Amino acid sequence: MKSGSNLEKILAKSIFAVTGELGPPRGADLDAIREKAKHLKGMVDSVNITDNQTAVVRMASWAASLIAIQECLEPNYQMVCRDRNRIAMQSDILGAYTLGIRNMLCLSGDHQMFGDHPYSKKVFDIDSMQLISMVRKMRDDGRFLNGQEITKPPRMFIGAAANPFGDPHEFRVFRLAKKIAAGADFIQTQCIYNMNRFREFMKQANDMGLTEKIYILAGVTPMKSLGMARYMQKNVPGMDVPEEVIKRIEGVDKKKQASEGIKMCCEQIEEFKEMKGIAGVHLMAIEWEHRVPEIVEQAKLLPRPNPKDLE
Amino acid sequence: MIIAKIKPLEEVQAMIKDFKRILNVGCAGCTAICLAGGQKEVETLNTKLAVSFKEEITSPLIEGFTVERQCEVQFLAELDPMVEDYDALLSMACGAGVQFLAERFPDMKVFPAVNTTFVGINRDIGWYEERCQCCGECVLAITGGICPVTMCAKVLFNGPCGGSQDGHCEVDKNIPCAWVNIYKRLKAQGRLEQILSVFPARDWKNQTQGTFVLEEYQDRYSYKDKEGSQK
Amino acid sequence: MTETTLRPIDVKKIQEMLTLKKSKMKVLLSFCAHCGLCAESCFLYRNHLDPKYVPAYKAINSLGKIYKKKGKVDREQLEEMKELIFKNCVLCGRCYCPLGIDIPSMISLARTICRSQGVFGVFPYAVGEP
Amino acid sequence: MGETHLYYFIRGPLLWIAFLVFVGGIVFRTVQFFKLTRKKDHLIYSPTKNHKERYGKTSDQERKMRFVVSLENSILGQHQAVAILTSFFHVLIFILPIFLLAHNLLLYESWNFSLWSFPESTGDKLTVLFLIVALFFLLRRLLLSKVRALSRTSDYFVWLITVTPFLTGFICYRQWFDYHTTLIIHILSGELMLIAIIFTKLGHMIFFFLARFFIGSEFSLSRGTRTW
Repeated sequence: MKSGSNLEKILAKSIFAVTGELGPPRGADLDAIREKAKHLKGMVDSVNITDNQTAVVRMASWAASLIAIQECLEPNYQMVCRDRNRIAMQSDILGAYTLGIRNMLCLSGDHQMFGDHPYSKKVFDIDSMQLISMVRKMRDDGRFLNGQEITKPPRMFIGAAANPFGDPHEFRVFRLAKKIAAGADFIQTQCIYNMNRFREFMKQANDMGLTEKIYILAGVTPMKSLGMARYMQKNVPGMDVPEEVIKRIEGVDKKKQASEGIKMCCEQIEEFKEMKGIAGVHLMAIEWEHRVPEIVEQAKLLPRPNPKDLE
Repeated sequence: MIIAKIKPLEEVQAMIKDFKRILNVGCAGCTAICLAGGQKEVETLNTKLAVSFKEEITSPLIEGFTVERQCEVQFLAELDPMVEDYDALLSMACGAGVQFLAERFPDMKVFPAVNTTFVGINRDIGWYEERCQCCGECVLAITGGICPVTMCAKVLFNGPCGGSQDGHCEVDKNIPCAWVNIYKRLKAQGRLEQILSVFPARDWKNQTQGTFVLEEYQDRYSYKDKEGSQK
Repeated sequence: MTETTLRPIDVKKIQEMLTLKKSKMKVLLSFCAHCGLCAESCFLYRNHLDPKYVPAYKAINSLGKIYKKKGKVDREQLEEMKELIFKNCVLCGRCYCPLGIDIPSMISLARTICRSQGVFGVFPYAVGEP
Repeated sequence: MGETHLYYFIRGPLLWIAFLVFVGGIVFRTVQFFKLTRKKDHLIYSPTKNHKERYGKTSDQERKMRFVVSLENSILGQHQAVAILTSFFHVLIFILPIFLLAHNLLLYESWNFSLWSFPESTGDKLTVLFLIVALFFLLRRLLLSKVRALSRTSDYFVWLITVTPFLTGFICYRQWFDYHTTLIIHILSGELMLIAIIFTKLGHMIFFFLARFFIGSEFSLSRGTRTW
């Protein structure tokens, strides 16, 4: 065991894993997190706590992660390179581990131009790839980035993101290989809507033998409405929403669009269960935490294994 | 003026060692003035490379050609008829010039021969000092003509910090403390009140690639060609 | 450095360079009305008010001269031009010709030709380099 | 009479030759221009997007000032006399020969067709104006050091070619000297001017329009679609 986290144990036992997502509030609002966490409890194996996603100021990811632990949820602590230099990153990792955080997702982060402080100074001292290898170095070598020894190294289960839909398509799988080489233990992908492209990506990854080295969690986001589908198609960078998806949502009555979105999402999950190289799903129900139980149930992912039984 | 420094010979050598015919392209703009990449430096570097390659069995052919400025298409066009004869181009211009050269000849392998260091001044022959970080929002009006973004190691807008001692920076005793100098100058000029109020957090606008068109010319370029957008 | 100064002028190379852009340069040179209206657009002329800074003068007496002699110039003549095109011009590209003649391209070609023969401007303060 | 023969020759075939060379010259220079230049590259990205937000807006006051400053920097602002006189000069050089009464009479005589024309006295006065402006340019060339430095013999020669038709036309109208000889010189020099347009610096007549409208530059009169 690298970290001994719940997620790691599940993945190691080849159980189809489910991870969720929880966005911290824009305020010192403890109840908001508890409310969101309530819906996710027992439904997912680990929950991603986003780090100022889309560059909008929110509660610190580590703080929200600790609250998640209090709520009996295993957090997957996200860290972006936009806001911290290597000193802050390493110190945050030490602190997070000390207080019981065991999973970590290393990301570059959205540019601040997308957020609420567009002209804040960016940091990007190191990039996501370098962050992954830094966390790995801290865990496996017990050393900081500069090579100095750590008295008690933090043992994180290292996650990374992959987007099979960005340009250039043929290079994406090589970038995945790079992340594996840097030391990632599991991958959570961007929201998948274009299944054809994703199948192609997975075939490439399987052919290159990458899936034997890493756990890939396929990212899914249920469409809430036609408007959301359209917005995702046009305005979200790196998102590939094919016209069929739009048509399918468009085809049903406005009141039923949400349930159609969930249905579509469950069909995807069914396919992922059978797909070679997929170790689980990452369910990003954006501001829809209360529908997660419904989705998880409909996708026949319940019951989730009890952490205590995994020992 | 952009100040650049020639890369170590070994580094340049390693970049071009696999090529048979190399054209070393100088730039008579900024890098010529800081004695890094003008015609003379092209000749010197070529001589040095020729000598160092001599010991190897197949030494490459290295020729030189200096254009007026590598950051202008008109001057780069002079290279059009010659580049075909070469396997690789070595550029002695600043980073902008190297990139523009590579853009002009997308099939050519282009290598930088200098490290672009900073925007600065010529203090004396061969002595250059950084003065500008091109942050895009000049505050020199308030700081008495001394740039806190460049000259202060902590980029403080409300300095000096507690580490300032005897007028030099806490990071390096050879660097003057920008804020001590700002204070002295403003005091001497009687406009100290400019730095008595809190300087609020500022916008860092140069964080995505910059492109700008003078307003007089915006009508010319505020369109996208249809064919172009399809590319 | 001394090696290049002693090198004889390579007329053939100059002629090659001239032919490459001949049609354009001939058009530009022949259509110059010698009106002198470009003078004030040159900041150097404005500072010095010496006809040697008039953009057209610089182009005609450098590139124009080389074309007139069909490339058969000697080092002395190139050295004479050197002052005109390297010192009297910074190639800022701001010369305004009412007829639309591209003066910078002419001076630039003249500079290129001079460079190819090892004649080029050295920044005055760089003379005392170690 | 040899003189009459000469007269008919220069009025007939030579005039045609001159016109042919003139038109051919325009066509040749235009084709040459388009061969020498090429189309500008397409813009793939819009360079002015998000521009104002990042680099700030220009105030109305500044915009107003900009007009004043650009006017000041133009030739009209720099050399008022030259700008005004050269405009007269170049307009007159076109319209005087075309709309002169005498020319139109000849046209009518030959082809039974004529254009609108100036009254006789206006034509005469405009010719005087033209000659005065031409004299101004000659004096400018002789007296201003910056222009003198640029001048060659050919410049004076071309000046002569340009002025002679107008001067001789003026003399013909007054019948000061031997009418026939001046007339022959008048026609000959006019034809010479037409032919000279393609071969001398007078070619700027064609080049001006091509360069100023097709090549984008600081002062170009359009966006400019071509580049050298």
